[in-house]
Amino acid sequence: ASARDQVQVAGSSTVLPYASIVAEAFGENFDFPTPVVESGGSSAGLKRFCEGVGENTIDVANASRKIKDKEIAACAEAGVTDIIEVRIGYDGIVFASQLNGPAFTAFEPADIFNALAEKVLKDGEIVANPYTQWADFNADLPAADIMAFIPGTKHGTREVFEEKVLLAGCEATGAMEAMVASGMSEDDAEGACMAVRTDGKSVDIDGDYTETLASIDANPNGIGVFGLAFYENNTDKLKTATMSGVEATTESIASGDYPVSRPLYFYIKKAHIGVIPGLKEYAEFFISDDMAGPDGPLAEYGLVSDPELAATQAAVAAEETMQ
Amino acid sequence: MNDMRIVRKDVDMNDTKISAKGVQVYYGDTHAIKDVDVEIKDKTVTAFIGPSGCGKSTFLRCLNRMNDTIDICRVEGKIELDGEDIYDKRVDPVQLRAKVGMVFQKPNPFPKSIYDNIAYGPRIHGLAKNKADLDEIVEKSLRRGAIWDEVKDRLHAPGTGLSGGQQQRLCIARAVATEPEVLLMDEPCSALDPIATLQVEELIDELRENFSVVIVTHSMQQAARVSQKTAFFHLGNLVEYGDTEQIFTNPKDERTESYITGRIG
Amino acid sequence: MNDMRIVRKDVDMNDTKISAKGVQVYYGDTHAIKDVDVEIKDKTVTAFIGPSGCGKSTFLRCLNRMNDTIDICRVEGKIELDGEDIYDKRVDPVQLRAKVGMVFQKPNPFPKSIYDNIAYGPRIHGLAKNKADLDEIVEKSLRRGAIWDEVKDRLHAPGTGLSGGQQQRLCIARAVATEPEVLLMDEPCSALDPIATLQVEELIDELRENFSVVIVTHSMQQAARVSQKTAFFHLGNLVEYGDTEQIFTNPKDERTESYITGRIG
Amino acid sequence: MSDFTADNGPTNGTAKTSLFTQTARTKRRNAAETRFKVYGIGAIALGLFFLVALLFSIVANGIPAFKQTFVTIPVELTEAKLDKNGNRDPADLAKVTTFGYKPLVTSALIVALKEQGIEIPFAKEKDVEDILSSSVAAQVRDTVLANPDLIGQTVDFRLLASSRVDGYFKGRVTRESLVRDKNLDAEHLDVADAMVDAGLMKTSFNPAFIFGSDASESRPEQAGIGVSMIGSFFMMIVVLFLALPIGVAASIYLEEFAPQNKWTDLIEVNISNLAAVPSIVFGILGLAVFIQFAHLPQSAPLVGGLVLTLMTLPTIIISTRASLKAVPPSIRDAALGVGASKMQSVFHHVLPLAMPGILTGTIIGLAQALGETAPLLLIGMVGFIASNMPDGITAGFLSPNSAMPAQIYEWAKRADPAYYERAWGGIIILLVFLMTMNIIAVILRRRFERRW
Amino acid sequence: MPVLWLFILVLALGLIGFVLGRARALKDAQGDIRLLHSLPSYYGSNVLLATLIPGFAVLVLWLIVQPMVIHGQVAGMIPERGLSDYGSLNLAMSDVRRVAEGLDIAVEQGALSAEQARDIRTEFTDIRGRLGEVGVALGSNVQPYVLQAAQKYRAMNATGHWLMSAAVIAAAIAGFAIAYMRTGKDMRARNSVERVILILLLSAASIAILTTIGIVLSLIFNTIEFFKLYPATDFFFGTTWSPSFGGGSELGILPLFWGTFYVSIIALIVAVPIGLFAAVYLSEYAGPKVRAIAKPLLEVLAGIPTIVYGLFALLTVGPLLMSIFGQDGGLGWMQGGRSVMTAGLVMGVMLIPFVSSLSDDIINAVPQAMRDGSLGLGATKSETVKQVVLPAALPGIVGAILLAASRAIGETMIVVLGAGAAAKLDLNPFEAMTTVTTRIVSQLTGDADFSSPEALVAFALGMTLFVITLALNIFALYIVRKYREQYD
Ligand SMILES: Nc1ncnc2c1ncn2[C@@H]1O[C@H](COP(=O)(O)OP(=O)(O)OP(=O)(O)O)[C@@H](O)[C@H]1O
Ligand SMILES: Nc1ncnc2c1ncn2[C@@H]1O[C@H](COP(=O)(O)OP(=O)(O)OP(=O)(O)O)[C@@H](O)[C@H]1O
Ligand SMILES: [Mg+2]
Ligand SMILES: [Mg+2]
Ligand SMILES: O=P([O-])([O-])[O-]
Repeated sequence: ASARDQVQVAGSSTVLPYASIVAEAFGENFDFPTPVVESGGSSAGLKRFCEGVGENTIDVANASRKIKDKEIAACAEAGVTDIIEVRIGYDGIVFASQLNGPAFTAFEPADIFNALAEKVLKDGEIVANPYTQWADFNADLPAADIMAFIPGTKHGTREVFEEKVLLAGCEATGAMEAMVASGMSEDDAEGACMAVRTDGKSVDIDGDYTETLASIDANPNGIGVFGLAFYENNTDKLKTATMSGVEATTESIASGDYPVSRPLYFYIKKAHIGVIPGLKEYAEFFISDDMAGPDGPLAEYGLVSDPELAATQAAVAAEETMQ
Repeated sequence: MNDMRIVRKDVDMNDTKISAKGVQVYYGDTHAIKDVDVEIKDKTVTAFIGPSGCGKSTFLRCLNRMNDTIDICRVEGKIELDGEDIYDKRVDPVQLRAKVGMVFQKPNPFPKSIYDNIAYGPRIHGLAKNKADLDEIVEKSLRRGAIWDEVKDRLHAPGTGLSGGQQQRLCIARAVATEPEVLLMDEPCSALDPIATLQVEELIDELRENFSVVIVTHSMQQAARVSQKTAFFHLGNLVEYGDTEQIFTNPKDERTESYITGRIG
Repeated sequence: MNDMRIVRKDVDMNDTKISAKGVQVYYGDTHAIKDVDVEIKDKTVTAFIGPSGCGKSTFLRCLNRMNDTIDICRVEGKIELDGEDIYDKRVDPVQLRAKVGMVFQKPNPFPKSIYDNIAYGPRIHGLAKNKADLDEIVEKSLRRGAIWDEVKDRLHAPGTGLSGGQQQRLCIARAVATEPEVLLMDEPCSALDPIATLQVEELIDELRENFSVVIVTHSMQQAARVSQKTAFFHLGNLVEYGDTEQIFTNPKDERTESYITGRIG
Repeated sequence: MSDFTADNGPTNGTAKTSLFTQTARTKRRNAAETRFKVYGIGAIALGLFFLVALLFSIVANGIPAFKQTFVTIPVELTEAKLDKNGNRDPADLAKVTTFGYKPLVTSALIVALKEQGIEIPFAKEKDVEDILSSSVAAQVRDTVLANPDLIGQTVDFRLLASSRVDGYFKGRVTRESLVRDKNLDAEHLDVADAMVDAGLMKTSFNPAFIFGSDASESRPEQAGIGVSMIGSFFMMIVVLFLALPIGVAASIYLEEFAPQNKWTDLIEVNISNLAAVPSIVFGILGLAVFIQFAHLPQSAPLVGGLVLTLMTLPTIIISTRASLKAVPPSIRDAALGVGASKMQSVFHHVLPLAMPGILTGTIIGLAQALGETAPLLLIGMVGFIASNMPDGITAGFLSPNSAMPAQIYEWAKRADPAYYERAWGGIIILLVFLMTMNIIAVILRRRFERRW
Repeated sequence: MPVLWLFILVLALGLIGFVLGRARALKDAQGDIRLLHSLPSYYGSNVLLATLIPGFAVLVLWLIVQPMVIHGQVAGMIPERGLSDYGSLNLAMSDVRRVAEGLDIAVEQGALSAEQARDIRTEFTDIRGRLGEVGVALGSNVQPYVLQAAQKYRAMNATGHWLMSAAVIAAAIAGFAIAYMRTGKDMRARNSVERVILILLLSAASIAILTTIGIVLSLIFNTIEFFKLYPATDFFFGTTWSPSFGGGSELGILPLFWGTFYVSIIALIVAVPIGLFAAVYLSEYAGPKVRAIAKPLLEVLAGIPTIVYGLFALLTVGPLLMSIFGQDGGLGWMQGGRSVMTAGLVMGVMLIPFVSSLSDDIINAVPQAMRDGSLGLGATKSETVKQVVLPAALPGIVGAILLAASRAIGETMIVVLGAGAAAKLDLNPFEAMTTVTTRIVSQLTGDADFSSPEALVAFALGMTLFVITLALNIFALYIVRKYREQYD
């Protein structure tokens, strides 16, 4: 087998757009070949990342979540010990609907919880979700049928959605309290809070945001959960609602005001640095101000720039590994 | 051996059953049947004789429009059954073939059980009221086909697992089971031993009482034994057509004579 | 009509070509051939006769192991060709079949041109040095099969577009083209007119000078005309085997007699 | 069909009926016949209707992808910016990145607009750069690096317009739809209109879509399917040259030579079962066997081809076996009877007769392989992969590449609606590719078709 | 490229063997082909094969073994320090290979002479720079021991190549000679050639088996892993499928199986009648022109990427069904555009050519005599088709349908886009459901921790599906055996 000379990246499809923009510019400006950026999901990417070291394994794994301890252990077992973690920024999650559809302009986590949870608190009792229209529980919302397209359980976005919206809504409506009061354990109550109704009002989307978009296109009352970057490319069709009164923008997310966002990462095998040509250069280029800075092409595309980018740059330059 | 006997029974040579006028058949460019006129009488056995490749099968297949299935085959002229043009647009070849049954030169049993082979025709024509009826038809037909004894214990074995002669008799029985008005038989006894041949000939004789039978045969003896009318084909032409007795004893055309006496083939 | 003549030439009844001992054939549970012993002489024509379904074809197919191709068929006993057991493990059935050629009961031309049908055998056996050679073999074989005149203008037309009798002769020509030492012919004249039959019989007679021929026939006359030895099968048994003359004039077994005189079928 | 019709009993043989008048039963049977035939025509019409509907929507959606809007302007390649040392040393030249070239092009655009007297309606003149694709800097840089002598001159460049501007000329983007779009403003469109009038901007056929390579998310206008087409091509070569012979050989063995026993049954069942294995599982297998065990390179068309071969084999084997089975035994007998070996009878007679079915299996199998994405996901052929044409045949098989369906799949997922149009355009090309492949097989198949 | 040359050389040797073998056989028979056991070309092929097989066998073996040997030898030159520098021997060796390759390219391009390449030292030359000039990028500066190892690597490689060439040629010539000497008029050349072909056929058939073994092996370990984490009874008999990130997922396979079954059945209900009727019409009724056009056109349906079908289901068929069966149509059976029905219908369209084209070929292969027999009895065409032709073609048709069913079971994209992602046990075909295959894909490509049951379940699903379809296929085989009708 002849030696591989391009950087091989795999993992999250959420990070893929950013990685591809970087890879393209990297290929244009460096003498190294353009890196190969595969998609296939954070989990699949990390799995291949942890397969071992050597040319027939990948160098970088993109992930839309932090690597898990069990995965680090699995990595170590296969000899992948020195891992450099790089946080590239944040991904905002917005609640969008048809531009000309009902006036969904402002949501609270409680609204989403009432609309989509399996069990809600109504008249002081925990009941199976009885609402069919948004106005049923919040007169400020349009009297439109509830129809939501939320990420399926394969997506990391779902986890964020459950924790930062449903759970928050559950607590805000007092449902959580009521559940605990009714004798549920804290954990069970949390689980129940995050359970989504299954009567067809909430549809899991296992594909990508394009699929969510198509679903909303076909359904005027639909609310979709999108990544910010996706929304920004489709402002001609979609409008977003504020969450807890904050509009989703790169600024509000970067500042932490907007509640629903998640960090994006990539992971590097330190062992491959110095062996795979261009690996370190690629990593440094990715988080350089030119690319990942607030005015760089990544931010322009929709990445919420990391306020602590400088620290990350220093860490990569020093090849600091996770402990 | 008693081949030379010429069976002769009283026949009332009734009306014309099938009349063909100016029939021409082409396979692509090959002119296989050349301007043939013939009248086939009802309640009569007509034999087609002639050297191999002279067009007997081709002409026979015209009579129930089996040639329709050969793409390159083109039929011209007029063929009437009971005075009705069978090539008329309004004629349904299916109904025609139900009336004019056929036994093919190469035995072609269906890849089904022996029973189903026979029951096939009666079923599609609705000849049996119930299972018992059908069983009866099957048995009767197999008996008429002189094969009952050999297959009665294996009615549900595949028809393709029979010997050559058995297949041939199966096909005869199959054709008889649908009770056609005219039965076209293309060398029905070619693979049969003398006894079986005799039985089939008896069947033909029996059929003649109600129906019209056309038989292609290479055996002059057989033609002489079973037929009342004989047509001699040669190179696509109908050379001579007449009473069997006359053809065999006093042929008008010298080609006929040569053939019968074994000089042309 | 000269059917009754029994051709008799001087034959030197040489060595045994094929000897079969205690042959049993089963189709699944059906016992089709029961303990048959027979010796087929070289340079001799042997006729197998017997009523339809008695096992003639089955036994014939044993002689060149064509029965190998039927899954449910099981052969027991010993068959030797020139003293070598043909069912021996070391025997290559291909080589055997090249030596022991076969004409099947149902004509089965390849779906190829007439020329290719004939040329196939010579090609795979390397009998022709070049194209001209091959052309010659094809012509000679077709002539021997008595079909040359009919097909010489359409050698490249498909063999499946021939009449029944033409197909049969094509298959004979095809078998002859490979020049086998033994030729097994299963009712080779069943679809042939008397003249063509005569020509094929002449061919058989000619072949006998160098080779051994086994022919299955339903025509007692034919058996009498062409063969020197006759075997009579009945219900899977070899009832009688002997010189043709003796079998036809003075059969030992009464079943033979009944068959020949047309009493059992 | 019921076996018996008791209602009107026997109709034949009793009363004479005219051929012209149909008996009740014949009428019924003929009605059934007509129905049957109509079902057949209906089935085909339905199939073709679906095909036409699909093709129509594909073509309607995809045609715009073949055109692209270009801007032609002179760009001054200022030495002070591009070669500070003035020594034309390639190493020094390469130090100026695309970020350095960008302002150069932007100012060239501003100059060109001013020359034509087109007003720039922005507070910051620089904002007009959004009219151009972000690929332009790289384009100019590549030209300069390839030919350093151009530095100091003013050169005409044909540059890509940005996807939104392009979309405006294709009707995808309107002034209203730009109101909330932060990528482009309605004023840009005014400038674009003026540029068209001035002859600076033109929408024309874009061969780069057919022959070019993928581009990143932010540059749909630059993306082409050419490189992944090459990837698919090399994969199909592998599939064709492995799956067809192996499939046919395996079928011949199983159908003609294998002893009929439990083992053969097991193999037979096994193969049918392989056809039901989800394609992504073949990807798992391919990753384990070809990349992790055999150390073949990742993302390589060779590996993709091998995986697709395994996936296609059952289809070819099943169809080949079915057509081998359908060849009448008398043909085999005839060949064996003249002393052909079993092998000869199969290769000379049975195989040619089974050819139509084999080719059908190949057509369907290859079509499936050509359109498959899932297994490629696991062996690294989906994502942002090929940015260069492979140089040479070995590289074609071994260097990282994607495949058409994977490319289309990726495009369809991307956020910018301009990619949606390209996805459909890609499907058109995929289908053209497929039909070219099919036509050859169909012509071959027709030569073998004959009823006997 | 020496390997290519070697390959060509062996091939050439084989071809010479063919000519000579053929000639020798002919000569032995004094030019009379008839004296030969087999056709002359078989003797030629025999020598050809006898040359190629040992030649290529040695070549392949050598190519596999040589890198291992060299790797072992060169690896010994990497000092302890190297392991800590690189983290693993594996990576150090990658660098060695890359440097060696760089030196090769440099020599090839004339940037270095062969001696220089052999002798240069890191102490005196900037290797990284020099190699960079010829276009070989290195990740870091070259360590002296790496350079030495690379030089050793090159040297061994060169020797290895020589030895290999010698061995391959020797093997080829030996095979050649033996086969050539054996060639004589009585040699059973055809038999030996055919034996080789038979072995080739057999090995082709065993690839299918190997694939199966490979699939089982690549699924089984993770499946076992899964069952260690998740109780098998819950998996097989659970009626809820709801994976969640925080753990506590319910992973019952039943709703998925129900979905798979339901979608496939609907797809087959669409595809089988349409496909069969189309096949019958094409082969029995249509003229040659119609057939020549319609058949390939229908086959295009099989080649349209499934994502297009998925979008078609989502954007066209779903809303269409909604307008009939949804609230708007007044029936109210349908909640959303995604449903078993949507996916099933669209998948059915995709499967039409699987049934139509394969069946058409098989029906066409039924001999005309069968049809004649039936038509001659006064059967209509349709009766002939239904009662004679189709039964005779049954095994092939069942094969085609099985293939379509397999495709339906394995299809992902259409289900993802058309049927939704809801795992439900419901009888209403207008409900969204999901299938095993789509769950395999989504659990495999999802965000769950890859060693969690949520991700590992993909393998268990794959394995279970494998076993169940196996059972179905055994059943199908049994049915075909039972009803097969052999013609002729
Ligand atoms: N493939 C088969 N499967 C089962 N039984 C068979 C098969 N072939 C022949 N038989 C049976 O074996 C017996 C002998 O058949 P065989 O074909 O040898 O008869 P035959 O003497 O050639 O008759 P014919 O003169 O009618 O051709 C018959 O009863 C026949 O039904
Ligand atoms: N399907 C066909 N295509 C082309 N030519 C054919 C076809 N069928 C028959 N022929 C030719 O037409 C002529 C008449 O054939 P036909 O089958 O009618 O002869 P036949 O009298 O039945 O002969 P046989 O006694 O040999 O069966 C022959 O020359 C034959 O070759
Ligand atoms: Mg005929
Ligand atoms: Mg027989
Ligand atoms: O592809 P994801 O892992 O980001 O969902």
